[in-house]
Amino acid sequence: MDGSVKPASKTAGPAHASAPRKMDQQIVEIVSDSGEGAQKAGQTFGAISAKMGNGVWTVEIIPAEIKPPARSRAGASGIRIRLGTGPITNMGDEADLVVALNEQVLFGRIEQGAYKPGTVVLLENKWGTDPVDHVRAEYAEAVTEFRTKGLVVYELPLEEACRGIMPNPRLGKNMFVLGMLSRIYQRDLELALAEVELVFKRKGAEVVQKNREMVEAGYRFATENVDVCVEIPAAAPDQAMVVMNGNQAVGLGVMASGMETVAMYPITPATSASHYLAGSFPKVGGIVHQAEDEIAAIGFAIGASYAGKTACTITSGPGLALKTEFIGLAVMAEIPLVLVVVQRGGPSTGLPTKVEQGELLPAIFGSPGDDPKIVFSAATIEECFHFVVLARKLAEEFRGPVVLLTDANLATGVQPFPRPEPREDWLAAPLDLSAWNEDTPPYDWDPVTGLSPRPIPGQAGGEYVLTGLAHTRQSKVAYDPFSNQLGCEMRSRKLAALRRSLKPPAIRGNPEGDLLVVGWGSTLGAIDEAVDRAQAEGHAVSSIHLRFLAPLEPGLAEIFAKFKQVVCVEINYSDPPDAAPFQDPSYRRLSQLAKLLRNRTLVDVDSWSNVHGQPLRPGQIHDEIVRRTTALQGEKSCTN
Amino acid sequence: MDGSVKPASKTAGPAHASAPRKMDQQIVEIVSDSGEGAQKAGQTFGAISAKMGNGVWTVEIIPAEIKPPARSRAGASGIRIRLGTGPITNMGDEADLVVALNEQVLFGRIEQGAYKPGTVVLLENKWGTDPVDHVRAEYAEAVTEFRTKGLVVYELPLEEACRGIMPNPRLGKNMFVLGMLSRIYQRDLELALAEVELVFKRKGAEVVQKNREMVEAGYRFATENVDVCVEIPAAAPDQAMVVMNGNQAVGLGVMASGMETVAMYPITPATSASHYLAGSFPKVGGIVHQAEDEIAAIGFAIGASYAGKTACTITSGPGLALKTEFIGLAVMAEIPLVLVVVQRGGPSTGLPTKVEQGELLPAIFGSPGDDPKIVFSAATIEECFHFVVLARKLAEEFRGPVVLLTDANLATGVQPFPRPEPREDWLAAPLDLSAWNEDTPPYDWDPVTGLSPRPIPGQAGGEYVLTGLAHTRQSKVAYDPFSNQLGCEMRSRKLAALRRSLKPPAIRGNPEGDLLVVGWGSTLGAIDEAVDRAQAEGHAVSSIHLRFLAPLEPGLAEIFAKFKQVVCVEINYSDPPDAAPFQDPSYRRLSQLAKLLRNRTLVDVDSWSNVHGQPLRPGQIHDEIVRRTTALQGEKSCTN
Amino acid sequence: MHELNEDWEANGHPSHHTLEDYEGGVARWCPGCGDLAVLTAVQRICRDEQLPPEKVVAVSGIGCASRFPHYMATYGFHGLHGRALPVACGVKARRPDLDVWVATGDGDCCSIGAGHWIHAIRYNMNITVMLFDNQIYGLTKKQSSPTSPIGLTTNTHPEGIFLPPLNPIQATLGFTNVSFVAQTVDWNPLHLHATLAAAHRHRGLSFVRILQRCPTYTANLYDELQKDPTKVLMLTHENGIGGDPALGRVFTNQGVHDPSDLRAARILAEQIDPLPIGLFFQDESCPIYDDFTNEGLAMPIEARMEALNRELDRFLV
Amino acid sequence: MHELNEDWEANGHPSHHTLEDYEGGVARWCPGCGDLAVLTAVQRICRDEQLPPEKVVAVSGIGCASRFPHYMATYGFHGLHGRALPVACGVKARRPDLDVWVATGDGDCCSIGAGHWIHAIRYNMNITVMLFDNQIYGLTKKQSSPTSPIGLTTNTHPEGIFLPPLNPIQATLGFTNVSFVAQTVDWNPLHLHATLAAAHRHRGLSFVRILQRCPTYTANLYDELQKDPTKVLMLTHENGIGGDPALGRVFTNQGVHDPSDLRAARILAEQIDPLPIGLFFQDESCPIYDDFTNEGLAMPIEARMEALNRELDRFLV
Ligand SMILES: Cc1ncc(C[n+]2csc(CCOP(=O)(O)OP(=O)(O)O)c2C)c(N)n1
Ligand SMILES: Cc1ncc(C[n+]2csc(CCOP(=O)(O)OP(=O)(O)O)c2C)c(N)n1
Ligand code: SF4
Ligand code: SF4
Ligand SMILES: [Mg+2]
Ligand SMILES: [Mg+2]
Repeated sequence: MDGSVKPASKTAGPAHASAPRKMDQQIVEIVSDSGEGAQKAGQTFGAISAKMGNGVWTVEIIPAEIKPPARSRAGASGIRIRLGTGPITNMGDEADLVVALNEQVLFGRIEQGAYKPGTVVLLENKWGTDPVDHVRAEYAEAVTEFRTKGLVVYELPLEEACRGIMPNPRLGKNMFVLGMLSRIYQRDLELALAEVELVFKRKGAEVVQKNREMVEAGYRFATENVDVCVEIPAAAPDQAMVVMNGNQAVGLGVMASGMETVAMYPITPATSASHYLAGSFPKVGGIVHQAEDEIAAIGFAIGASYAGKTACTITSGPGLALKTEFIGLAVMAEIPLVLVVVQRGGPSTGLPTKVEQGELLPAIFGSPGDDPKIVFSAATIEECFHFVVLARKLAEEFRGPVVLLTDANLATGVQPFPRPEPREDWLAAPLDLSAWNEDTPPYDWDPVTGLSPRPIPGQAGGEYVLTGLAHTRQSKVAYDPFSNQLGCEMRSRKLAALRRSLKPPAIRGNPEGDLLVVGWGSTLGAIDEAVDRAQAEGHAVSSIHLRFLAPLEPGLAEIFAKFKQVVCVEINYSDPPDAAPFQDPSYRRLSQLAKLLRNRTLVDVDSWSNVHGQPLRPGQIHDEIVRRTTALQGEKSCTN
Repeated sequence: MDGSVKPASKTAGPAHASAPRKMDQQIVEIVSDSGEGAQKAGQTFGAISAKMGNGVWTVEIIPAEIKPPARSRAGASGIRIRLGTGPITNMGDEADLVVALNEQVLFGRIEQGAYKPGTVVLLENKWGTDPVDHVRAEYAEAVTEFRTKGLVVYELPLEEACRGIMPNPRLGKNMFVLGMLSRIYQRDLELALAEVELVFKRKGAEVVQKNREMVEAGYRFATENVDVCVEIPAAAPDQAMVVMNGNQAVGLGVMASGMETVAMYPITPATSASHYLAGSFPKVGGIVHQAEDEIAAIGFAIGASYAGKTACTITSGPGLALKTEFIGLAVMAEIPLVLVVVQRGGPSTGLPTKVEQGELLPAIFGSPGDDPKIVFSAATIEECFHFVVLARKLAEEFRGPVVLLTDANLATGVQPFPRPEPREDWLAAPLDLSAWNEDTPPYDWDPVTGLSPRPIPGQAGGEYVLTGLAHTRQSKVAYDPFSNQLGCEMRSRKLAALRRSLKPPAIRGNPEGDLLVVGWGSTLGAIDEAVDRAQAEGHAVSSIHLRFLAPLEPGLAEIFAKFKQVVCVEINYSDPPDAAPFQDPSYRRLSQLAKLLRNRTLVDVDSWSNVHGQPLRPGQIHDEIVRRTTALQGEKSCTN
Repeated sequence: MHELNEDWEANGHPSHHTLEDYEGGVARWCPGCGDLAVLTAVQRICRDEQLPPEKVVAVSGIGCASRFPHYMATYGFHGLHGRALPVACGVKARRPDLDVWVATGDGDCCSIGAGHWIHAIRYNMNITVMLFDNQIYGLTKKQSSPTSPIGLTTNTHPEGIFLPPLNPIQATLGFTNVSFVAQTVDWNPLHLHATLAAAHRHRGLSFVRILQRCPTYTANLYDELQKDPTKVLMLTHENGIGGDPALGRVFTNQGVHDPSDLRAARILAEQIDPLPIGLFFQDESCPIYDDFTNEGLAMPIEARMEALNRELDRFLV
Repeated sequence: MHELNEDWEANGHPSHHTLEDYEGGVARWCPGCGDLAVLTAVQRICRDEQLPPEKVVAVSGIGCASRFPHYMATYGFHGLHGRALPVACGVKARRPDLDVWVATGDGDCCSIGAGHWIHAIRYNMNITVMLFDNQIYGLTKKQSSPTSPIGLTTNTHPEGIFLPPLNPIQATLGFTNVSFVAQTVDWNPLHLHATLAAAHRHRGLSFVRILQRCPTYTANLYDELQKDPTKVLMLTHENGIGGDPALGRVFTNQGVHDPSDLRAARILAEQIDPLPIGLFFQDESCPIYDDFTNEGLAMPIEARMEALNRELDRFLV
């Protein structure tokens, strides 16, 4: 939406048949008090768009409390939908258009930088005539403030317009909004109605009918009252697509991996993966065990894994902290295990619903002693699915725990991706309880790779006693220097063996230049978008995005050597470079990946990071890239 | 002892009045089955030596099981005493002389490299005439094997010689051994007898008398039967000295720091600190709370700290793993707390009684999110005392948890050091419950240092609710980006503030040269000794020893720059440099301090480390230094 | 017993502190949440007892109920999930002058915190523990709790829970050194207040299970009990929870129970219809851990220094 | 009941496995340690029942007692301190064919593992749990345990313990869904064997507290009980622990107790002189968690793939 769109009057824009403007992407929000159905409307809007072949990313806007007071500044509940002609990989920068069911909830969003001058606001106007004095006053004040900020406000009688159709217009208003958006963004109305049918089918024909009517009414209303009309061209996808959030993808990944047990203890933002599984896992014969705490959850999973069926436990930061002792046992005794960590804001209880990438170093270094384990991370929702499948395989092949890092941004974001075609060989092989060769010790370490097959209870001849004490190949407790050294070495070699099978990361852009951006995890989409833009503007920037953090992917030092500066972009803490106590930059505390990379490559890797609890925006990253490449160019011209 | 000392006969050496040889240091061991009192004899021997002004280091030899079978190879129980003219800072290399009450226990020690050709073995010979056939056979075989290995074996009728004095010679034989050693090492017999009196006083005059007689008998016996006689000159110390192990020093440090509460859960090798405190802490008004687990222990300590009295919790690796969630809370909510971690072998349950320095990275990076806390380590037993006192001060001044790392080597080693003169200002100030200025928020962060005073329950006007959620200066929960960023920044600045008050580490040796050895913790004595020896031999090696690990001491990059090679010597895992999968050294997994230093300085810091569960020996380190300096000189001559 | 009129200042003892002195801002629980009633009851008891606000510490774990300290204007400690009790014991350990109240949820206390629960009962420190039992995980949005009833559908048991619920009263009565166990409901302010006041007066750890309504996730759970007070059996006894006459009018179904009778208490604890509320068990003769932790508290600095020097001398070579 | 003669093969059923098949090397407990007797009893039961050694899994935590798996020649899991029960439940979850025995110490189970204890009882999985109660921390060398008696001097309470000991039987009887609780002593092989055999036969979680001698750190603790068998009250009942006549000759002090009577069991659990041994409580009708965890176990791969594809299709755009 650009500034030229003008509302015709204070109450509503007039109907006119302006031709839709073509745009290649748009960001739309619906915000309201919680319980007003904004999220359902937005999800349906996203689904329709996906069906039309648009790229889509939706992300819920979640208030801090379960039921915040109505019309409160911090109480915004809702959804952001970003759609585009091509694939959409992140939530983007400021919104182009927002539908708001009251004015107060917009304040919190404004504070978080969700809007820009020119953002169109379609605002419920009933508060302007509210019987309560201060409500009317607040409304009027707010509208003035919004306009001062450059927002393009349409005051619209939304609830009023619904009244004819629904006896209680508050229910169903969300579908009216869906109708409006369908008109504004030129969605296929039939498709929209069919989608509504799907959503409400279970509630009976009457409910379906009412909601269809609401959609139609909203569509009409927008046609008549809103002079905004945008076309986002799309090509019908050439393959079957699924759409889901990252936690559902993790859950489906568990199911597709052939794991049969997930043991968990509720913790935000990981829990919804277990909610999904609790409903669906039994369909493929799996179980979700809600344990009494995180320690018991991992203990249960480890017990199940020991008994032959690699199991999974899903948690977030505080839960990870509690599991570190057991992770150490799984490393020491080489028990396959999949541990999914859905990262949230820390330290401590921190920002439970917000995103951070703060578990990288705790995951790698959290357990006592030397604790080599595989740690990798998903960068997209699609990877949330596939990497769980991979994690089980790695856990079994490398006989130990595998930590898969995702985060709150992936967990709550929704995006279409090609429907995975599950394969039988993704499933764990059925238990093989045939006799074990008695001459093969339980830890028959290959001297080069450290790998060994493991006996499963039920295999005659394989009887051994697993222990977390230092032990020999026979799993006999051994306190002598050599056994302990050997065991540590064998476990360490497994990481080396995996590393040797990894390829260096792909470089986005030229393999040499001024600036190399290094990222990991959910920031992929935002970084890619920022880098592409900067590249298009002529800046000599490239990026790589790591999946494997332990072992680190190979070839990094070689890649880094071709750039003047390497900077990690991540969502975790680093000291601001300019603060007084850190005037000597060599004492600055850097972000987590930067620490790993400096240690490994001895390159002076820099950090650009924050702990705002928000997904990074492509615009912010772009600006930082430009600032840096410009400075680097400046340096060059100085020395030239 | 050198090779020229020869036992005169198979059964015993003749008495002859050879003049004692002067030596500047000696290593003596007493080994036996457990329960034979070797440790008491050794400790008394050490105490006598300390009183005579010798430098002393004693360390217990502990079997893996509580009651291993008698005469078993892995069952050696006993003590090593190293004494010298100057201060003795570590357990040294191979022993010069060992008294063994049976031959089997020597095998385990030999395997661990405790002896060398020429080591004198004073061996109980009664097994040679044992009624059981295989015992006699084993004995004979063993003696032959020992001699083949170059040990100088005296077969002595120790028990027989005791028979006259004690009805059950097995009891009291240890004092007989003490008498022998007193003669061999020219201890002051009067002093020895007085010490025995002190030790047995509580058991009554008769016991004292019997044990005195045993000492005298042993003294006579050695005079008549052992032609080994060594003098280790000593200067009477010019100040009052105390002698204790590192855990007792920690306990006394707690008492001297004015802390009033230690909350703990038993775990080897930390527990003996609490044993000591359980007996002594009440004398200064303190309490030891044995909690139901490690989590409750730190929770209790945190509660007590929150209520105004900084408390302490003491644990080892697996306990640390369980405490990480609470440590994160203490960082986030800025609760002073002293956490002593007595490191043992890992990962997992690992080597519970053995030494490792494996908690460095877990202590720094173990908790979720960004978790800046002070981590430092004691390098000597004396520092175990003083650093606990310091830890409480740091915890309060920097308002957060302070982790003090010690290890099993310090915990069980015994060494004299100058008696600390406790000062009233070491004690925590008494609770000040005067009114709090209501205008001062509970986190009144100084914008430069991040420091702030804290209100204590009982202070009117200071009421606030501590929380582990992201919060403002007022301790109000805040999920907005800016509050969380600010809080993280303020907590991080505290580390910067501390770092600015630290001095660069002192360099042992020239400030430039070929090789710089970097150590931390209990390896100080061994490294110093090795470096001194290598320097004396003309090698261009120096060393630094870090106490502060987070924040790291300043000036490291500058120091490193003056050396061709920097190597961390530590007791934790690093991949052996030459193993096949690591042919590319840039993928080698390095030791823990090396990782930290590389990240901080970008210098290619190398690792020389192992996980043998043994204190490092000066000889091993010396050899490695020489290997490296020689290679570096070789390189030089190549390029020159 | 005081009456629950709005203005307690009239009740004879001159008051320095008003209710406001304990009120820490607008509570952010859902409308109709039972937590609010408990908060109000505690604030009133503080006011009745004229506890100096700076001497009151509300300690909690994590959960909806554990937001409790934030709404008190006293000191508070909103810690970690499941760990309220160890922290509370630590707070009390060397501060006999502090009044420690613990707010903990059924997940917080009976699931992740269960080990601490057993042991806190055994330590029997002089604190007041309120178990907010809504039989659900509220804060994390409707997962099963160990106290959830059979058949309840939750987000982790969408087909319904099939294990029987833990009985917090029965379990507590089986722990050693238990000294005070009571049960009350959030929807009767009189009984709630009387129970918490008695708990607060008790010397030792008082454990009060509060049936707490969560209209958001377990609406209707206590409907029947609420609508039909005869489904509740009010325990009465001269040593029990004080009998405001108004209480008798609501809970007509009453039974005499001697709170010194542990065996009878255990039998009562089995009963769910009618559900007993009131004092199950009290024994003020149980050893109190404070008697140990307060040792040495008053030792003057000089004496400490002397003892310390003596102790160091023991190690002189 | 079988008799405890040395050669069980004579007892009628043809045997494939001999005792040796369950013996995993020389046990390294102190001489006189009660753990050995329990080990022997379990090995015999395995032999009596002809359990295939590869189908037996001994799970433990950390402690002297937890060394147990190392001395079995079966599968074993010597895990973390306090965490035997969650691991054991996980082992059993999808492997109904495995026989799971848990060895746990009083510190392991009742202190650091107490939360898991409560919940394992509630899950009621089909496993056999042996609490080795020596009333002390053995492995770490004599610290107080929650079950240590008042007055015992330990390294953490050198002036003597002053809190009363936790009563594991009483506590367990207060947990929900408890299905089998028994007590026995290590020094009477007949009673020990009979009790563990009954526990093993029970469907559901059987919890057996074994009074276990630790001559090294709590010598004499059970001396009186051992020397004067009238200090022991042997519980008898037709549904109780099988009555070998030899037992009756040792434990002349006997009392009939119906193990279906929970109230009576709780009253019995209070008693220490004479100390009841035998079956306190058994209820085979309690829900068993295995019935849930075994769901879907037999689903063929094709059905899984089909269901998975259907599930994926739910997410088609
Ligand atoms: C270590 C840890 N695990 C899990 C969580 C997530 N969590 C927060 S509150 C809660 C349970 C809340 O239930 P309850 O204790 O009954 O309190 P309620 O919200 O019902 O009052 C959970 C699982 C956490 N914060 N920390
Ligand atoms: C997390 C952790 N905390 C503490 C320990 C140390 N530890 C090992 S065994 C044990 C207690 C042993 O007592 P109990 O469980 O009664 O077994 P017992 O040795 O008496 O058979 C303790 C505290 C540990 N290994 N791990
Ligand atoms: S979710 Fe339930 S317990 Fe939590 S605040 Fe809302 S009503 Fe209360
Ligand atoms: S210390 Fe006690 S429990 Fe441990 S092995 Fe020895 S006798 Fe047995
Ligand atoms: Mg609850
Ligand atoms: Mg024990």
